[in-house]
Amino acid sequence: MAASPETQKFTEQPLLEVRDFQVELITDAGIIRAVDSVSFSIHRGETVTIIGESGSGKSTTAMGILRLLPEDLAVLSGTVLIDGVDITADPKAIDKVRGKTLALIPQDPMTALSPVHSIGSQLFEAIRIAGAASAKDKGALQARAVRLLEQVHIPTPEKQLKKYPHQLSGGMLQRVLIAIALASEPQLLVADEPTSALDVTVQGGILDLLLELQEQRGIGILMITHDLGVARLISDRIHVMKDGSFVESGEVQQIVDHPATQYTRDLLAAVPVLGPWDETPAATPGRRAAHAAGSPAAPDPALTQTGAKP
Amino acid sequence: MTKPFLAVENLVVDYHVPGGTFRAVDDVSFSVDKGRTIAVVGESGCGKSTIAKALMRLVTPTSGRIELDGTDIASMSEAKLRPMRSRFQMVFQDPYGSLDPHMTAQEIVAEPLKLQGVRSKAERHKAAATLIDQVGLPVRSLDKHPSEFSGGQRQRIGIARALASKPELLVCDEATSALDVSVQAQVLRLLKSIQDDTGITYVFISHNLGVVQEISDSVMVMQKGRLVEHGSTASVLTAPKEDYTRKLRRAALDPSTMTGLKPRHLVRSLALANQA
Amino acid sequence: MSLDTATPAPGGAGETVRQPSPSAVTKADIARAGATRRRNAAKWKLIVGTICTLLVIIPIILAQVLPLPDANFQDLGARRLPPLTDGHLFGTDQLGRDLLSRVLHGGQVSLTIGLLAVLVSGAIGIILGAAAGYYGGWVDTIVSRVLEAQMSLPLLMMLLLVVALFGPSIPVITFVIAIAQWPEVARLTRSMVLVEREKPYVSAARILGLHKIQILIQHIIPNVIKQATLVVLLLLAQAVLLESALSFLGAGPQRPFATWGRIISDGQDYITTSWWMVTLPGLVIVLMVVGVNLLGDGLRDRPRRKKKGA
Amino acid sequence: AGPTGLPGPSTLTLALNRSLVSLDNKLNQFDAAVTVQRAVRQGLTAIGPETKPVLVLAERFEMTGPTEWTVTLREGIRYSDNSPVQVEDVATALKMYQQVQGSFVAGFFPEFPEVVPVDDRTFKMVSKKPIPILDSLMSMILITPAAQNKPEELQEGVGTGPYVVTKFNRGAGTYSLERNKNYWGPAPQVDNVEVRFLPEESSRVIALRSGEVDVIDSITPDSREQLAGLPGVELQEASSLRLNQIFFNFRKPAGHPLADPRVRQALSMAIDGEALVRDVLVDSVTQAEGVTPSSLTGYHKTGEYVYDPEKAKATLEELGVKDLTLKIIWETGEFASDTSVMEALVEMFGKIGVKAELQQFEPGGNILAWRQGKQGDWDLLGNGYPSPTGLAITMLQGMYSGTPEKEATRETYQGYVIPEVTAKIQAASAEADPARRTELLNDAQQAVWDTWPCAWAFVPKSVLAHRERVSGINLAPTNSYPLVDVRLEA
Amino acid sequence: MTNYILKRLGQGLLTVFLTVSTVFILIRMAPGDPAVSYAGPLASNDQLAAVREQFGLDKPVLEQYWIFLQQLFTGNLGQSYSFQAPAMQVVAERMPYTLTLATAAILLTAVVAIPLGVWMSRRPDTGKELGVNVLTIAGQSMPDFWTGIMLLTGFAVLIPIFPASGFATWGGLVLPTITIAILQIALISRMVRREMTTNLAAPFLTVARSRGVRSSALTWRYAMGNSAIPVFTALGTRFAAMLNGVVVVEVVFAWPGVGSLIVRALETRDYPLIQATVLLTALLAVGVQLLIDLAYPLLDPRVRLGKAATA
Ligand SMILES: Nc1ncnc2c1ncn2[C@@H]1O[C@H](COP(=O)(O)OP(=O)(O)OP(=O)(O)O)[C@@H](O)[C@H]1O
Ligand SMILES: Nc1ncnc2c1ncn2[C@@H]1O[C@H](COP(=O)(O)OP(=O)(O)OP(=O)(O)O)[C@@H](O)[C@H]1O
Ligand SMILES: [Mg+2]
Ligand SMILES: [Mg+2]
Ligand code: NI
Repeated sequence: MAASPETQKFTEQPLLEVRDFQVELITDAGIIRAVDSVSFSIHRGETVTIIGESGSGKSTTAMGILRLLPEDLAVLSGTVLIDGVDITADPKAIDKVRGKTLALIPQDPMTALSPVHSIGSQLFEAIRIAGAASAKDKGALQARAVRLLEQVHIPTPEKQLKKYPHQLSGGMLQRVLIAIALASEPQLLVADEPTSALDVTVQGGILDLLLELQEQRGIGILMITHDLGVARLISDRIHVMKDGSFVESGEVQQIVDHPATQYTRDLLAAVPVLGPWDETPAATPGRRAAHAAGSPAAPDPALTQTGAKP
Repeated sequence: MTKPFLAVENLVVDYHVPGGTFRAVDDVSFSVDKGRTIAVVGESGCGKSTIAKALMRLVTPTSGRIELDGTDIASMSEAKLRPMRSRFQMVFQDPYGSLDPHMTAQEIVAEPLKLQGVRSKAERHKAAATLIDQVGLPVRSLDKHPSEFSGGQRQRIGIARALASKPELLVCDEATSALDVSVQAQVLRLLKSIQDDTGITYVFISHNLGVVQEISDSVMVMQKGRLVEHGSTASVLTAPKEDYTRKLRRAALDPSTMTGLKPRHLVRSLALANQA
Repeated sequence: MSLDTATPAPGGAGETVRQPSPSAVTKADIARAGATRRRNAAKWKLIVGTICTLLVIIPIILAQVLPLPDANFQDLGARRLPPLTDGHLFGTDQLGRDLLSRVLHGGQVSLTIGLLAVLVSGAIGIILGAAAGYYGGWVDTIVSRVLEAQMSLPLLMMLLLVVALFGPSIPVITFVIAIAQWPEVARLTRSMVLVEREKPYVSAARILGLHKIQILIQHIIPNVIKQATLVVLLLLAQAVLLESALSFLGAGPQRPFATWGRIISDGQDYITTSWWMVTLPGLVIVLMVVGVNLLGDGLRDRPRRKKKGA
Repeated sequence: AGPTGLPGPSTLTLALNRSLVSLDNKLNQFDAAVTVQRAVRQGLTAIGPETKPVLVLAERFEMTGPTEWTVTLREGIRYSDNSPVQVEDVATALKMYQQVQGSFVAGFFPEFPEVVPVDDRTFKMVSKKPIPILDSLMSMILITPAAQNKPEELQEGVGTGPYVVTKFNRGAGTYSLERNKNYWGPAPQVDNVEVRFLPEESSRVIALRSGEVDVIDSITPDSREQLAGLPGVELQEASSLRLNQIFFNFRKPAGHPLADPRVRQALSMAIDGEALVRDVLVDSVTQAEGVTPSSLTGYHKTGEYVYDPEKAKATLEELGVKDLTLKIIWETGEFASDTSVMEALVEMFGKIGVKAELQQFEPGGNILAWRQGKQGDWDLLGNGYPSPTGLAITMLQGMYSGTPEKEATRETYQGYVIPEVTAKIQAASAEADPARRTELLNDAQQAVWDTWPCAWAFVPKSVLAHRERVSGINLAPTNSYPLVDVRLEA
Repeated sequence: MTNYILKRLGQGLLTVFLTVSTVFILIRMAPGDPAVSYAGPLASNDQLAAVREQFGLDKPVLEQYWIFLQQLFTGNLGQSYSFQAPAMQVVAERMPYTLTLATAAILLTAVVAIPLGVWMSRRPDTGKELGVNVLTIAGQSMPDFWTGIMLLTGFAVLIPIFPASGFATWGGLVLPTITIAILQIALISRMVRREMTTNLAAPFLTVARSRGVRSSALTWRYAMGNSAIPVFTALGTRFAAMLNGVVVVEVVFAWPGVGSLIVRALETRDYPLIQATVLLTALLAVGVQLLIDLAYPLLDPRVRLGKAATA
């Protein structure tokens, strides 16, 4: 399914449409407006990124869209249409999409998996819910699980399935969570800082994978990060969030090159500069691509370096 | 050249794991001069935190020497070590867990002062308030508990506590990874200015090469517990010699130097290649 | 501009450019919110707890000055009068003594025994449990084995033996009850300390140069003491009941001391004809225990005073 | 038993307040056990309704000389295993009771007589000194086949009683009895008897009320009050062979107030006996009017306890007794409502200005050491004393015939050593002539009364409650009844 | 694994040994004389002396201890004074009753307390939950003999559906079981509630929900799965403690278990019986404790054998 995103982009209804979305948290200290009337939309094959400082409401936006905030804490208002279905109006509707057309990669990998259930059992469960393999067909489940773990570059997947979360490092857990999210072959993926626990090499691989999925299946991605590099690489549009609302929104290029607000400018200015480097001794072409897709002979553009040459 | 302030020789650290030992740090040697900063980079799980813990003697090295200002602390007994402890401090990777949840920010920062023999409580608290101000936290933070701070604020309390001991060596284990870029920049500035003022020595652990570039004088690159490359920051980052370092360097996303759009065409060609 | 990560101000007062959108939080939302419920529940617990506790404690303290017959005054002609007859609010006992007066005077002794026992057991339990959890090794082995040994011993028999050995004086009984109860506290403290000592703040304290014992006292115990004291509060009821079980088995404090336990155990011979002789003192215990525990829960759940100046 | 544990139509269920460890009485004999023990094993005689010995296995039991009794066994009596009862069995039984350590019986026999067979049913029992009460004493010796008898409590074994044991669980104290087909007397009416052990008074009352058990005995005054008038439940009372006393400590030095009988008598006047009987003990006892229970053979009325606190106060003042503090000790369960009685006493003494403090001992504790004066000083002891033989002389000998020799080993009754009294009791016990013996006995009892040994004493009644469907329970002062007479309505 | 079991077994046996030794010393120090209990209050000094000799109580305490150790080794603790039968046998006969009662009580507790705790954790701080909460606190403060007798009066006399006493039918098990379980249910349900509340708020639960996991699976598989260890440990510990006999309840319901036996043994100062009871119950309790420790890693993969926090 290699639909061309350019042609679909504006003809279809958006995968996700958020209008005047507002999340108010009823806390002991009073009512906190964690998300203040934000609007954006994601079409097939698009990545929309929210950046912003810690505590600005990025995760709350994501969790609110998935209706994962505790019912007795958060009051949602505005409109959230997922594939045309309004999930703020009908709380039941979300049950039909979660784990099927909609998946989440959570922020903190260390606490996101049940410590007493094995990786395998949690992954199998996700596969079953997505309907990709029936509970009875153990072989199919296993095969699919192994395939998913391979996709996220986990070594010796068969062995990892039997392990428990505490036996894996933070980076590995984050990859397992990505695998679980992908298990359902979602149309829309909400990724909350999906690479924060990964070292740069693995991070590259994961970003490659996401891009590739987007190309192949045209999934939409809502990406949350505070890594501007990541944002820049993967997104079509960026929203800069501060204190619960968007201070600036626009195409990647525009935000990065011509930030309109002081806040965004400060943010960009604070990014540590690495500067150019001497790549001459590089002697291993094709490594990254092979790495990412598992195919031997792919062209070798170091993806993450795209456009890095001045 | 005078003797380096911190000299680590042939450091080996083993962890006990079910059915044997796991070598987390394997024969690592490096040194730093007084008033300079060494950065440690490497993939997750390569042993960076373990080196930090060994320097702090939270783990006892299996073998090797850790010479601090001429004294080998690698196998010193805890009792002998205790009086020296204030000279080397650490900022923890996990900002939340490393602060005692029942104490206020002021008490946390004041605690090392008590150990240094500052008797008067008022004096201690005054000094703590000054430090908290230095790391850029507002005055109203003084009476708050760790749970009331954001990750970045907690990290700064940790830094303030470490500085309160007036250490000569400070190990920062991913001290800025929980911070967003703007706060990170502020903290880095603070660390640098302290170094200028007091000549403190830093061991700076990070996986963010940009940060490393900003703060360190020299860099050591680790992989699977071993040292793969060691040299001045400029040389390692601009002209990495080892494969692994190059790989790291290549993977680093540097927004300041990036231009252009999301590489759709490349991805598409990749995908097509896969389907073939 | 401060980079301090601030909580978004309620009502979105932070941004002047933005038109603040109306809050979607309704009264019903607030009433149903977890924070509201928690606050109300805590308030309710505090109030009801205080009332129940005071209802019991105040008359007990004032027992001497209240216009009541002497606790030991017998009127053999007016034995086992049901409650509310002849000015006996609680009725009379098998010797025609005023039950209310006995319950109140007995309460002085019982509460003293109970509180002292609970204090002693709490102290022993927390100290030994903390030491076992923190030091591990042989300290832990010894404490754990003693705990196990005590659990494997018929508790009441041991208590009876000790009382037989040292005589049924109030200090002995207090001590015996404390001995019976410390394992509960110790076990809990130990398991909490086991968790606590692995936390990085302990390493942090070590690096500062604190002595092990200082770390235990200044850092670990303050972090577990709250949980432990809640258990200790619950033990208060058990202490009073244990004293009554001892009386029931004949090892209560020497007669004619009225204690709650003794009144109840004496009354149980008459339970089928004179229900009040056990039930009313029993209810007083229940009232007090429920009160004290609600009070404890309420204090724990009470929302922290808002300190933020925001 | 059905789903609710109700007994079947032909099964009688008894609940005892103490666990019946065996059906033998060599070591201990408590009231509740007697009914069941005697339903399985019997003696030559038994204590009958008037506390007089009646013949059981013997058809003749006569004093045929000053130191000699002649006994003839009933003809054709067989044990439940069909073996005949032989003279040898009696001889062996006596020997075994003698040999067992800590025998409860031994204390009552001044000496064990020798069995001299005459023919296969008749034998003589010969002693060195006269034992005029041997017919009563022999009621305590249960007869078992010689071959199976041992100098210890027999756990099983066969007897001549109307029932045989079919099943038992010593640990739980339950026994199942079934009619003995070989029983020599009139056949018992009830087919099966179940014996259960329910230590808690309230549980026993509940079990009776729910109809789960048919008979409970030894019930306390309060339970009695509770059960009286309940539909389906009937009560029965009998006097008992026990005297419960608040006994003075006779080991006080000469100058001590309690060493003076007048002080003792004055203290007695502080005790409102009638109120205690009426209100605390709910008419389940009678005040003693002598030094033995009136139900005993040989009882003599010697006086009464009068309540007169004013006089008590006056007398004490007159005798110069001031600031007296009494320590009252007793063992839990010594008699029904013990603690209530003691607490009432504290108040009563308080009213005449005498402070009293209580020290309660638990069963198994060391009250004996206290009583013997080895542990601590005390002034009054709450205690009960039984006379299982039904004879006043047994009680007098046990309590009041202390001698300096016995006192040396602390084997007297709370230090009661008054040589004149002892001499009178000895004389009475050795007297073979019944009329003369009665005279001597009366004399001795009066002498005891005059020494004022008890602050107060009372005779408890044996009270038993049963379901309506049970009849034929003839409760004797021994607090037992012959099971053979019991009937069940359909 | 085997090493660990052996080590724990060794420690357990040592515990048992120290326990019985402590009891040996304590009962001999405590006032009271078995001979007096045995021979009755009317026995003469000579008789008492003879009884003491028969029981070997005239020997020096150290020698008695030595004999006791030998007996301990052979597993035969001698004759019970009051039962005139091997003490171990007497206790062994009673043990099944206590085991039955303890098992029934712990099962009832688990069956009621876990759903109750879960129920409470799903509606924290609502009126209903507060009510149940108060009830559970009250449940912890009711004297068990009171509960027992009230149940007896209610369900054996007024509405006679259960027998008042004993163990003749399974019906007899109902009331004592309920009496014991009331306190346990109160304790355990509160604990379940606490654990469940924590786990229901845990991030992994939210993440599982995002995966579309159904709410019943969230509650039972995830939240309960993670609460299982402390709950299981608590149940196990309570069970082990009950093996010593649930004294008061056994007395009230005339349940012939070890609890009432030990009271009786103590009242008669029946040394061999006391020792045998202590030995047997201690062995059982230590065994149960060991089983709990061994089961720990099965329930919680994070725990390795030997590192188990014996809560
Ligand atoms: N349960 C809660 N109770 C009270 N306030 C909350 C709660 N959850 C979130 N908040 C507040 O809502 C705001 C938004 O938090 P959120 O987690 O969405 O931030 P974020 O942008 O994801 O930050 P980060 O980059 O650190 O993940 C914060 O100020 C936080 O304090
Ligand atoms: N207590 C321990 N017992 C056993 N193995 C351990 C222990 N602590 C760390 N390790 C292992 O030692 C290796 C090095 O760990 P360390 O924490 O030093 O890594 P790191 O370089 O700091 O990684 P990160 O960047 O993720 O913090 C890892 O493989 C880890 O699994
Ligand atoms: Mg977030
Ligand atoms: Mg680390
Ligand atoms: Ni890879």
